[in-house]
Amino acid sequence: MAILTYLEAIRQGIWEEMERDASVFLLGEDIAAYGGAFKVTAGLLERFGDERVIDTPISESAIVGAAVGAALMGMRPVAEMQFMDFISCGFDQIVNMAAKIHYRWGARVPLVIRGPAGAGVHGGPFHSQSNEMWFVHTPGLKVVVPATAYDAKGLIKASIRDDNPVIFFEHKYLYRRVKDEVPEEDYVVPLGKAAVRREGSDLAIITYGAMVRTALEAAGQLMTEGISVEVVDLRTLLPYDEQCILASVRKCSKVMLLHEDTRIGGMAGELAAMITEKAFEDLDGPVVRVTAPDTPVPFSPPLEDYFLPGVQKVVEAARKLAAY
Amino acid sequence: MAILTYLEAIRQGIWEEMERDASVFLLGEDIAAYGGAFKVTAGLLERFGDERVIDTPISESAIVGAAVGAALMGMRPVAEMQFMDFISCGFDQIVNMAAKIHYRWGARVPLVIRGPAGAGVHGGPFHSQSNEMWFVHTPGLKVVVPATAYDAKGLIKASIRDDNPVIFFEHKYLYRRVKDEVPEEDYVVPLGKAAVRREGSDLAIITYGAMVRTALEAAGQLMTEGISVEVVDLRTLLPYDEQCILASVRKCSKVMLLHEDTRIGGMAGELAAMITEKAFEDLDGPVVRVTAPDTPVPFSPPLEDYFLPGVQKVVEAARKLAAY
Amino acid sequence: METARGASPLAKSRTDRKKTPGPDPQLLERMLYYLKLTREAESRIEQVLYRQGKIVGGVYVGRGQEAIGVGSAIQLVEGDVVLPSHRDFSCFLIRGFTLRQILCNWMGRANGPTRGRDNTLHIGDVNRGVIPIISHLGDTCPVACGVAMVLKRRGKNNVALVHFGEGTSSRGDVHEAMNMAGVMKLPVIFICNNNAYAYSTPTSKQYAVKDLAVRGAAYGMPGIVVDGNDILAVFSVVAEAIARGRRGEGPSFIECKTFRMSGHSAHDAAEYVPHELFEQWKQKDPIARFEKFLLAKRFLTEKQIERLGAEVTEQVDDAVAYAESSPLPEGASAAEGVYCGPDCWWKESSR
Amino acid sequence: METARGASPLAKSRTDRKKTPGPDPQLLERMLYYLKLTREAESRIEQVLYRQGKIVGGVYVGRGQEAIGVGSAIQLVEGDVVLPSHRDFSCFLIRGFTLRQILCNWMGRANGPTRGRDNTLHIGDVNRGVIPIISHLGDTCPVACGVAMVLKRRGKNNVALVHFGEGTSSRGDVHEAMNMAGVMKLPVIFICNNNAYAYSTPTSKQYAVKDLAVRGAAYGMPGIVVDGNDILAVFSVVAEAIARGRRGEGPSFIECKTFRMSGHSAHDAAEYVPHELFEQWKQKDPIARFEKFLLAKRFLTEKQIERLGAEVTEQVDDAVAYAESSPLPEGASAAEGVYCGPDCWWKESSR
Ligand SMILES: Cc1ncc(C[n+]2csc(CCOP(=O)(O)OP(=O)(O)O)c2C)c(N)n1
Ligand SMILES: Cc1ncc(C[n+]2csc(CCOP(=O)(O)OP(=O)(O)O)c2C)c(N)n1
Ligand SMILES: [Mg+2]
Ligand SMILES: [Mg+2]
Repeated sequence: MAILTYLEAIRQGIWEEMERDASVFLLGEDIAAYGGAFKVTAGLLERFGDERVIDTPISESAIVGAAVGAALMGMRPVAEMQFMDFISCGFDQIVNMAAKIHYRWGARVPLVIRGPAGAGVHGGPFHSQSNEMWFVHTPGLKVVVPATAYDAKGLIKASIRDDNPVIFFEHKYLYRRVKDEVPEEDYVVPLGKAAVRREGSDLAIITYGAMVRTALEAAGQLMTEGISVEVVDLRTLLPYDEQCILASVRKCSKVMLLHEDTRIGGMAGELAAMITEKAFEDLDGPVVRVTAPDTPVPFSPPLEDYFLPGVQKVVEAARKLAAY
Repeated sequence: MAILTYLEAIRQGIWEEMERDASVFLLGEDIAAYGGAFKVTAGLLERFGDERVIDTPISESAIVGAAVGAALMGMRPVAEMQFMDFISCGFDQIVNMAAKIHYRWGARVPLVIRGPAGAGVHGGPFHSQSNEMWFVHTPGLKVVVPATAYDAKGLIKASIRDDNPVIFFEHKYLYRRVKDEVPEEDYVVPLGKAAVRREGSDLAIITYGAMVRTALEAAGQLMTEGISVEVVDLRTLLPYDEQCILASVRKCSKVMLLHEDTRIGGMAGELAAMITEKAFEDLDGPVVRVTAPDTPVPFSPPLEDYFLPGVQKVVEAARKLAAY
Repeated sequence: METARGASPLAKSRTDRKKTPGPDPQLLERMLYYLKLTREAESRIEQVLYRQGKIVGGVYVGRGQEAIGVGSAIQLVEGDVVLPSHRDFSCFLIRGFTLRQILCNWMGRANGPTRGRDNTLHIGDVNRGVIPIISHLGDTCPVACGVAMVLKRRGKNNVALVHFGEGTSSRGDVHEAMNMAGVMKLPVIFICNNNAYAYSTPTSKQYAVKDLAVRGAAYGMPGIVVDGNDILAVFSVVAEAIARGRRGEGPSFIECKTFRMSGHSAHDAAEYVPHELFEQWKQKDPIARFEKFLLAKRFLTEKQIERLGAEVTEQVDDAVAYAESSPLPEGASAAEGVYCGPDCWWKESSR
Repeated sequence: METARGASPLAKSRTDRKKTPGPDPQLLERMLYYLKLTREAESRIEQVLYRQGKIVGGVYVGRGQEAIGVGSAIQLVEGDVVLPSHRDFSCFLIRGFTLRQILCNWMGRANGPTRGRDNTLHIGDVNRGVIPIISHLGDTCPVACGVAMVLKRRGKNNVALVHFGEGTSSRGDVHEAMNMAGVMKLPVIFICNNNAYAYSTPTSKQYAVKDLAVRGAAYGMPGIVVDGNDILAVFSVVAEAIARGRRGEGPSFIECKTFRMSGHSAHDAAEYVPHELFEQWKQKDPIARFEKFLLAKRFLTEKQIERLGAEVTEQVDDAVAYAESSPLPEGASAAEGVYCGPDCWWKESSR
C-alpha cells in the first residue's frame, strides 16, 4: 500500500471518482491549470480536460448555484472553495437552494463543496475558520470532516457518490502533515459512521478533524498516568453516529467533547445534549467541553496557540474529569 | 400605560431612539413610504425624513455592508431584512465584516439587523425560518429574541444603544397576537438578562421567542396535574444569562429546553451542555429537548403544525420528565 | 443595447429578416390559450380563493405580464429548461404541469407536486425541465448557469431560460450569474420582467439607468429592450436569443417592459402606485391586444375566442374543485424525505 | 465609457481642460516618495523577511501597481475615507500610519495596529479615514456605500475611495454596491486595479468584455479606463471623479490597467504568467517612468532622487528593526476585546 498525504489521498479519491463516473466534474477558482491554491486538484485538468475541471470567476454564490443546477441535470459536481472561510459568500445558495430542494420537490442534488478549513497555519481570522456548525444546523446537508489520509480518500469518494449536498471540510493543517497507508483500490468510508481511534475505559474523548491527533497525543500522555482514554473520531458531523458515541459513553461513563471550533453553539453542545438525553444514567461526571474560546481566530502565533485547544489543555481537563 | 402590540412596541422603541439620537437611522427594502412589509416602520419616514429612513434596492449584502460603513462613521444604523430568512443573502457581511471588526482593530460597529422570523403563519420554507443559531455561533455578535411587547420595546432600544452588532429576531406570529402594557417613558431591557416568566419548583422550561407562550400555556395545564413548572424566557441568546438559567436548574433539578428552531445544533444543545457542565450535581433527570424536527419548515397547515412544538408535546415531555 | 418593438410574425420582423420561422397559426392559438388560462387561474386564486381563505400564505400573480412567460416558454423544445419567476404561472402549464397539480400546490394539498411542503409556484420537475424559484430572489440565475453548463456539454443545442424581476436584478447573484454566463458562453437567456415595481419600490430607487438592458454590455452579451406587453415582440426577441444560444454563441439579456397590474401580493392594495398608471397600462393589456391582432388578421373569430374563454373557465373550475376535494397531507409526513437515499421517501409515490 | 491616457499636469490634459488643478511640484515629490517607500517596504517584506521566515502567513504585494494607490489616495483631504485593496500599501502611509506600525502588523507584534490579531494590510483606523479590507474580496464595496451615505449627510463634500482587483469585480457585493451607489448618488470612487490576473486566473476567464470600465454605464456612472502605470494619468482621472463626488454628482468607476509584477503571493512562482509579459510590463514600470518624467521636466535631479532612495531605505531599515524588536502579544490577550463595552479592552491602551 502506498503512503499518501491527506492531501494526496483527497486528490486520489477525486481522481478515481472522475475515472469511474463521467458525471463527476470540478469547478472552482484556480483549480484547473493552477491545480488549486493547495494543489489538491493538480493534474486533473491534464487528465480530464477543461469541460470537467472548470475555472470560474471569483463568484462563490454562482459556483454553488451552478453546482446545484448541474446536479439537478444529473451531474455530480464537486465545487472547491479556495478557503472554506469563503463559503460564507455562497452561503445562501447552500442553505436555501441546495439543502431544501429534495425536501421540497424530491429532486436529487448530489454535490460536494470542499476546501481547506481550520487553523494552525497563522492564516488569521479569514483563512482559519471552522465553519462546520452553520451546516450541521441545516437539515438537508451532510457534513464531513476527515482526520486521516485513509478516511480523506474514503470519505471524499463516499461524498461524491452520495445523492445529497455534502459539505466536505479538509483540514489545511493536516494536508501535508498527515500521512497513512492508503489502498490504491476502490473503497469508501461510509458517511455517518464514526471510528474509535483508540480504545480506553476511563474516559472517552469525542472529537473530529485535526483535534483527533491532539486527543491521541493527550491519550498517550494520560496512559502514563494510569488514565485510560478512548478516542472517538466522528468523521461525519451530520448525520453523526449516535450509536458509536453512546457506546463509548456507556463504556467509559465520562466524556470529554473536544473541538477546534469555538464553544457557544459548537458541535460539543449538540453532543452533550444528545448524551445527557440518551445516556444520563450512564454518566459518572459532567460532560466536559474543551474547545477554542469564543473569539475570531487571531493571527499572531502566540495568540493562535492560545486559541487552539492543545494537548496540555486536553490533558488537564482529562485529569480533572477522571478524578471527579 | 398603553396596551401595545409587540409590533407597535418595536415601532415605538425605534421611534424613541430616533428622537433621542440623531445618529440612529433606518435602511431596508420598502421601509420608507410603504412602512415595511409588516408596517413596523410605518410613519417613520413622515417624522424623520428620507435621510433617516432609507429605501434600498434588493441587495441584502449591500444593506448590511452599508450599515457597517455607517456604523464605523459613528452612526447607529438599524437595517431591516424584509424577512429574516433573507439574512442568508447578507450573511457574509454579518459574520465576517460586522462581527470581527472590533476584535481585529478596535472600532465600534453599533448596528442592529432586525426583521420578522419564525413560523406559524403558513409562510413556507422561505418565510418561516428561525436562523438565530448561525449568529449565536459567531463571536462578536449579540442575538436578541423578544417574547413580549414590553421586552420588544425595551430590547430594541437596548440593541440600538449597544456598541456591537446586534441581530434582532422579531417573531412574526407575535407581531399582532401579543399585546401588553408598555410604558410610554424611556426604559431599556438590558441585553444578556433572562426573565423568569413563571415560578415553579418541579421542572424548569427554558425557552425564548414564541415558545414562551407555549411554555406558559403548558405550565398552566401541568399545574392542574400537580406539576409546578418554572418558565425562563432567555430574551438574549448571545450572550445568554447563565446565572438565571442555573438558578432555575438548581431550584427545579429537572430541565426542559424548548425551541421552535430545529434540533441538531440548536440553542437547546448549547444550553444542555452548559447545564451539565456547571450543574451536573443538581440534575435529577436527563436534560430534555423539545424542538422542531430536523427538516425545513413545511408550508401546508397540517405539516407546519406537526413541525412546530405545541402545547401538547411540551405537556407530554414534561410529564415524562417529572415522573423520572 | 438594442431595442425591438412590436415585431410580428407577419410584418417584416427582425425574426423574419433572420429567417427564424415566425409563429404559425396553431401556435398563435396556443399562445392565446395559455394567456387566457393563466389570467383566469391567477384571478381565481387571487380574487376568489384567497379571499375565501382557501389559500393561506402569500399570493403573487402576474396579471398584465402574462405575455412574457408565454411568449418565451412556448418556444422551448425537449431538453430545454425554464426557471420561471414568481409571476410566471404560464411556464408551468406550457411545460406540462396540469392545472389540477398547480392548484393543489397553491392549496397545500397532499397531491400537489410539493405534497404541501412548499407554496405558490415553487413547483419543480427535472423531467419537465422546470426548476422553480425559491423566495430568495435571484438565486435561480446561478442555477441556470449550472444547467446550461450541462446542456452545453451534452451538445444538443438546448438552452435555459431564467426569468426574474427588475428588482431582483439588484442582487449579487444575478451579477455573478450573468458574468459567469458571459465568460463561459453559456446558453442562458436572462429574461427580466421589468414591471415598474419591486414590492413598493419604483425603478428610480432600484437602479440608476434608463434601461436595464444596458447591463448586457457589461457582461459581453446582447442586451435588448422589448415591449413585454406585446407577445409577438417578446416571441421574436426571445426567438433570436434562443437561436443564438443554440448556435453556441452564448447568453443574452432581455428586458421586457411591462407593468404589475396588481399589488405586490394579494394583501397589498398598492396604494403607492399612482392610479393613472393602472389606467394607462390597462390600455396595453397583452391579452386584449393579442386578441385584437388575431381578430384583425383573421387568425381567430370572436366566436373561437369566446369558446377558448369558456374552455379556460371550465378548466379552472375543474382544477379548483379537484384541489378543494384533495386531501391535505398527514402531519407526520413532514418528517420524511429530508434526504435522498436508497429508501427515498419521494420515490414511493409518483409526483 | 471613456478612455484617458497619459494626461499629465503639464500637457493639455482632460484635467486641465476642466480646470482641475494639476499636481504641484511638492506634490510630485511626495508622490515619488510614497512610490519608492512602498516599493522598498514591500520588497523587503516579500523578498527578505518572508524568506527569512520572519513573516508567517500570506504575503501579497503591489509591485508594479503602486501608482494606483499613490495617485488616488494622495488627493484625499481630511474627512475623506479610503478602503484599500490588499495591494495598496501606499494608502496606509499616505493616511499617516507609520512604517513601524505597518511592519509590526505584518510581523504579528503586540504594538501593531491590530495587536497581532490580523495580518498584512488588514489595518484600520476610523480617525485616519482608513477602513481595511477583509480577505473576503469585494466586501468593502458595500461598506464604502455606507461610509458615503454618512459623508453625504454630513454635507462637507467628502468622498470615499474603494480599491479592488479585476477578479474581485466578479463578486456580487461589488455589483450590489455599485448599483446602490448609483441609485443614491453616493460619493464613492470605485477604483479597479486591473492587474491582468486574479491569482492564476487571467481576465479572459474572469469577464467577457474588453474593458471593465463599461460596467460604469450599467450603474449610471462614468466608467473610465486609465493607464494604471502612469501616475499622472491616474491622478487626473481620479481628480475628476473626486471632484464629481464632491459636487454631489455621485459615484464613478475607474479601471486602472496595470500588471501584477509578482506572484499572487510570496509563495507563488506565477509560472502561469507568460514570461514575456513580465518583460513587457517591466518597461512600463510606474516608478521608473515617473522618475524619467520628473527628470525630463526638471522637477527633480538625479541626486535628489538618489537621496530619496536612501531615505526610503533607511526608513524601511528602521521600521524592520523596530518591528523585529517589538514584543509578540501575550497569548491570553487573544480572549479579550471581542465585544465593545464600557470597559472596552481596546480603549485601555492607545493604538
Ligand atoms: C433576497 C430577497 N430579498 C427580499 C425579498 C422580499 N421580496 C419578495 S418579492 C420582492 C420584490 C421583487 O421585485 P421584482 O424582482 O421586481 O419582482 P416582481 O415582484 O416585481 O415581479 C421582494 C423585495 C425576497 N424574496 N428575496
Ligand atoms: C470571496 C473570496 N474568494 C476567494 C478568495 C481567494 N483569493 C484571494 S486573492 C484572489 C485573487 C484576487 O484577484 P483580484 O481581485 O484581481 O486582485 P489581485 O490579487 O489581482 O490584486 C483570490 C481568488 C478571497 N480572498 N475571497
Ligand atoms: Mg418588479
Ligand atoms: Mg487582479
